[in-house]
Amino acid sequence: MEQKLRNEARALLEQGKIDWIIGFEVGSLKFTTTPLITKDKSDTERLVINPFIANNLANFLTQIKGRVGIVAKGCESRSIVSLIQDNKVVRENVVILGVPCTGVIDLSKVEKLVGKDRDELDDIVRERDKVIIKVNGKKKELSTTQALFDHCLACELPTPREYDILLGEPTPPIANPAAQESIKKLKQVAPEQRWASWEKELSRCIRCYACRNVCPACFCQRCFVEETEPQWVLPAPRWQDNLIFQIIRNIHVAGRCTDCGECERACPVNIPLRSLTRGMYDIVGELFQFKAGLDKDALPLMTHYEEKEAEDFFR
Amino acid sequence: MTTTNISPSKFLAQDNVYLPHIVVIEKIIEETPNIRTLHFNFKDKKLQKEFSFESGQFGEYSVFGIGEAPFCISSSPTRRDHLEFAVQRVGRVTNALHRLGVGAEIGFRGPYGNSFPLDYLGGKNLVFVGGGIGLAPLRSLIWNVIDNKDKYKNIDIIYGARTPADLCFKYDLDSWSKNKTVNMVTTVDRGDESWTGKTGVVPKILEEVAPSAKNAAAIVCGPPIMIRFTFPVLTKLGFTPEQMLTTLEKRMKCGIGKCGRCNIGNIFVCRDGPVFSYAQIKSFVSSEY
Amino acid sequence: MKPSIDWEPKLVGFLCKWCSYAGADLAGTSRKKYPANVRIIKVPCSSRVDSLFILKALRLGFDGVLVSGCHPGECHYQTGNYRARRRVAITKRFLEYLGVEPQRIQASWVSASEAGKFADVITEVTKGVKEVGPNQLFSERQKNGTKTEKRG
Amino acid sequence: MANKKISKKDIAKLLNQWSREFAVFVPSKESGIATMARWDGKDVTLDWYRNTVIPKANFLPAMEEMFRFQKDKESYNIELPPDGGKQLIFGIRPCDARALAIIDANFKNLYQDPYYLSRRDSAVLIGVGCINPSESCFCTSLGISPTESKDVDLMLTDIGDQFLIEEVTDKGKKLIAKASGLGEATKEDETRAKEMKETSYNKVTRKINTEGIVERLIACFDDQDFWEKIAAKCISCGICTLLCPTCYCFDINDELTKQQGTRFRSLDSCAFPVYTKMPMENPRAEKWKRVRQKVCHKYGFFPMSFNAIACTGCGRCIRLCPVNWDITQVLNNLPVKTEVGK
Repeated sequence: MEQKLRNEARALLEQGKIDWIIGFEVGSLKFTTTPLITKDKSDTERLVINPFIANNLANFLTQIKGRVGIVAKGCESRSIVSLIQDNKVVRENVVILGVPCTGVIDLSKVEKLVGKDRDELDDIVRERDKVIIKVNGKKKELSTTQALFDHCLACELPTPREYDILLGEPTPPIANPAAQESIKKLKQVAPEQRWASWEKELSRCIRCYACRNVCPACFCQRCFVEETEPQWVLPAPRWQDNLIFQIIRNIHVAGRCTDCGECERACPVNIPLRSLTRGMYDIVGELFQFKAGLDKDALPLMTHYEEKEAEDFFR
Repeated sequence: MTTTNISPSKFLAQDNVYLPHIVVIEKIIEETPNIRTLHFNFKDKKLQKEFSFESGQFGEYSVFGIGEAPFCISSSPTRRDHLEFAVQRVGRVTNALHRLGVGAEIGFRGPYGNSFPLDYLGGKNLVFVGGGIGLAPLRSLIWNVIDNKDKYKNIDIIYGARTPADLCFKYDLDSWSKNKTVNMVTTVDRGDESWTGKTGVVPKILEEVAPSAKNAAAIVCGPPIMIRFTFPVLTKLGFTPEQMLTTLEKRMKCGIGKCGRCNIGNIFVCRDGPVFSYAQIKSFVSSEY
Repeated sequence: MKPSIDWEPKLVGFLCKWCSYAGADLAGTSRKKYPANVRIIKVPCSSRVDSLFILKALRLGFDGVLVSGCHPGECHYQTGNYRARRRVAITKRFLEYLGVEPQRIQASWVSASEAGKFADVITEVTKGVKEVGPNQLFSERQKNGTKTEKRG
Repeated sequence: MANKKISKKDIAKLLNQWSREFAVFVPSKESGIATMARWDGKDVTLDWYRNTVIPKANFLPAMEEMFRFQKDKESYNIELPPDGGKQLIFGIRPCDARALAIIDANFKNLYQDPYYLSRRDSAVLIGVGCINPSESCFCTSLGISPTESKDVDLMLTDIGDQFLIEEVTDKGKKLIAKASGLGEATKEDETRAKEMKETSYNKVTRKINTEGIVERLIACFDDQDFWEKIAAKCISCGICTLLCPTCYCFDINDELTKQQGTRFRSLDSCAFPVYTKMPMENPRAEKWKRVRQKVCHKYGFFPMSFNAIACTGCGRCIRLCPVNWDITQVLNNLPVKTEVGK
């Protein structure tokens, strides 16, 4: 699959069909990859596809001018479709190199299960539904449900529906119910305790805005937190303001959020942000039967309406 | 590197440099629909006596509950019955300053930054080139020079704004044009029916007026675009980079070189500026001025 | 914190000027009785109400928020109230998901002629908020875990 | 003079003695991430790697109150926040301790910053050597040893079940003089400590070349193509700056409630466009200019002003970056020949 990607990417650049290629290359630390954004066809040799391609590359689409070839897992393809719906990306200017995805390994989960820091691990290998960890010459087997990101376990569309070139055989959705356990549990907690837990989690926030900046759905030129007239929230990390920031961010990406989990992965202080985004994802699905990024011809959620819907609480 | 030696301002040097002093707005002059000049004095009369500053220095002004912003002191150190600063309505703090009335109390800390090099300017012909609210820092120096006229030679002032309604400090413009020792030229980009002065952008009019570079210094302040077009004209007129002075503006918070944002290369505008010669600016490693 | 007996909630109502606001006016001129707990803010359309307004009101310590607009199909701008409906729906549901009591965020359709309905809505909304007590969502928590007195 | 030593299981007892005089902070994983947290009297976790939230936060908090003002009839009364008391930071790494020494320069320059400096003056730092440097660490390239420090008051080295204690400053000596339950270090302990230090030092494999770094950076300052290329994958978030032990930039804001208000200062980041945004223009609106500012400030402008590189090689920026933007790769691949032309 990797070699096919390199060949296709090189050919696209050589034929002048694209100006840029966005993909993954090997990162500078163990078990990481990093986005590769290049115009240079010789760089295509560095493109990789492995179980660590965590970033949502669709985030870079809105920043780059010209025609772009982009490596897209299921989640990226949904984000791209969502951007097309919002007129942020023109379909004709994007060549989607679809990657049927089998899930990305969550290093924090692996660290916890193995009880070692990632630096101490010798190797991590994905074999079908197993993840094999090598530490000090010993092997430890984890199941994929243990070692993959929650959002991968919950993924409904691992193989892109929208693509130009598909680089491998389609993979079936994992849709493992275990992925939703934490959210189910959260819903059972009493309201005050739920609020209190957000209070606690968000008091750690340092307002680095990584969650916003990695998010393909957060494409505003100017974010409301930067407004000064009026100043909606204090641009400083206090839990009240942090929480309002997250609430409004989630409301703003309602119907755009594809549950790609990037916000939670990017957070340097481990705030379980996906519990927020997934909450909104479910609300949108329940109220309007809407799932972001599945149909590029569908209207964006907040720009249209049905005459009869979501009325039950109106007096 | 810097125009004048900087030492921490002794005055107001209290234990906590971030604490503002309370000053009272005594008079407000509406210069244009979105620029006003505020006259103020220290609430503490003793401070009012002790306070000293140089032309070109700035202060940090607080509207309590809204925020703090830097503005140059636009009055002259030679006229000390009150202090002045001019504000254009552009953001949160400036909007708040535009809502204030006479008698309102605001916070002030300063003076900060360096000042115009009076020793260097002494005995020279001075050419002031200003645009819009950019006259504010020049104005402090112009009155300073006029009040010590015997120390300087000829004074040329070329000042422009977009329209006649956008001209600031009209009372000063009048008084300078009546002053025989001053050659005052006022211009607007677009005139109206009643406009009798020159029409054209400042760099163009400067080229027409063509002040001599001999034993002269030019002091330029205005919007960045005007500054960028004025330097080449001055160069054409024979001014060397050392003979051209300007004051720079950057986003600032602390005003004392700590918060980080106003740097151009390793120069902090608040600490090492705001007055620079074009020679210095050219030697900055950064093109971000 | 148990509200004291004479505690009266403070609410903010965003009323569309074409319908609910006029309805409130009519309720006043026709001397309908309803609780005086709502501070009314006139908006040009219910779709003017940004989710931020609702959050800001809660942040400032208001105990509840009411958004009121024209009945479906009767919007002065054709579709504003439909859009408001979607926005209020996700805001309300999401806040409930986070643990905000449902009574705090309320919405209604009140036309310019429905003075009686307006009075009823306000009565019920106030009653609902009274049940859940003062808004302490954004107040500081003390060391022992209880919330400090609400601000504002 | 012979060094002291202490058994690892006696650390809590030692801290207990000091907690009478100081507010004691220790590394903790209580909140899911490793931070410096107020010591709760229990045993101290000593197997942490790096703290995500840096000890910098004890001196320059992410957000702090500068003063309060209250409108009293017509005038404003200004009130300073109460003094926080003396802090004892146990378990600071040599890199983070050096970082504090580096940013002292900024807060002492020209005007004294009362908030930061008063905390610094009253605090005691107790360093613990890093015997498991991470893959992202490159402290040795910046002249810092993972196990030795001149920037702490006491330095502890792991020698198995015990720590060897070196007294670095007079403050440290006084602390030791007052403490009980310490043993005398033997020759073997000293040898063991020396071995540990050497092993740890050699475990740091990531390197940067700092030779002539200022000149080399200035030389490629105007190479827009280079900066655009390295900035391409940056997402302009504030992780690498807000969580950098040597980043000190801050923002000042007011908040008003009724007649009372507060002026806050909070950490700010040069990665954000609003950092330099003025109403009419923004000198660093483009991403590559902000990335350039970050790199050049740390390795060029700061050394030009204060004669020290504003980086300690702690590696947080590499490890925490969501896109694996690696400063060491950038510094090791600076273009050599550039035509400087404006």
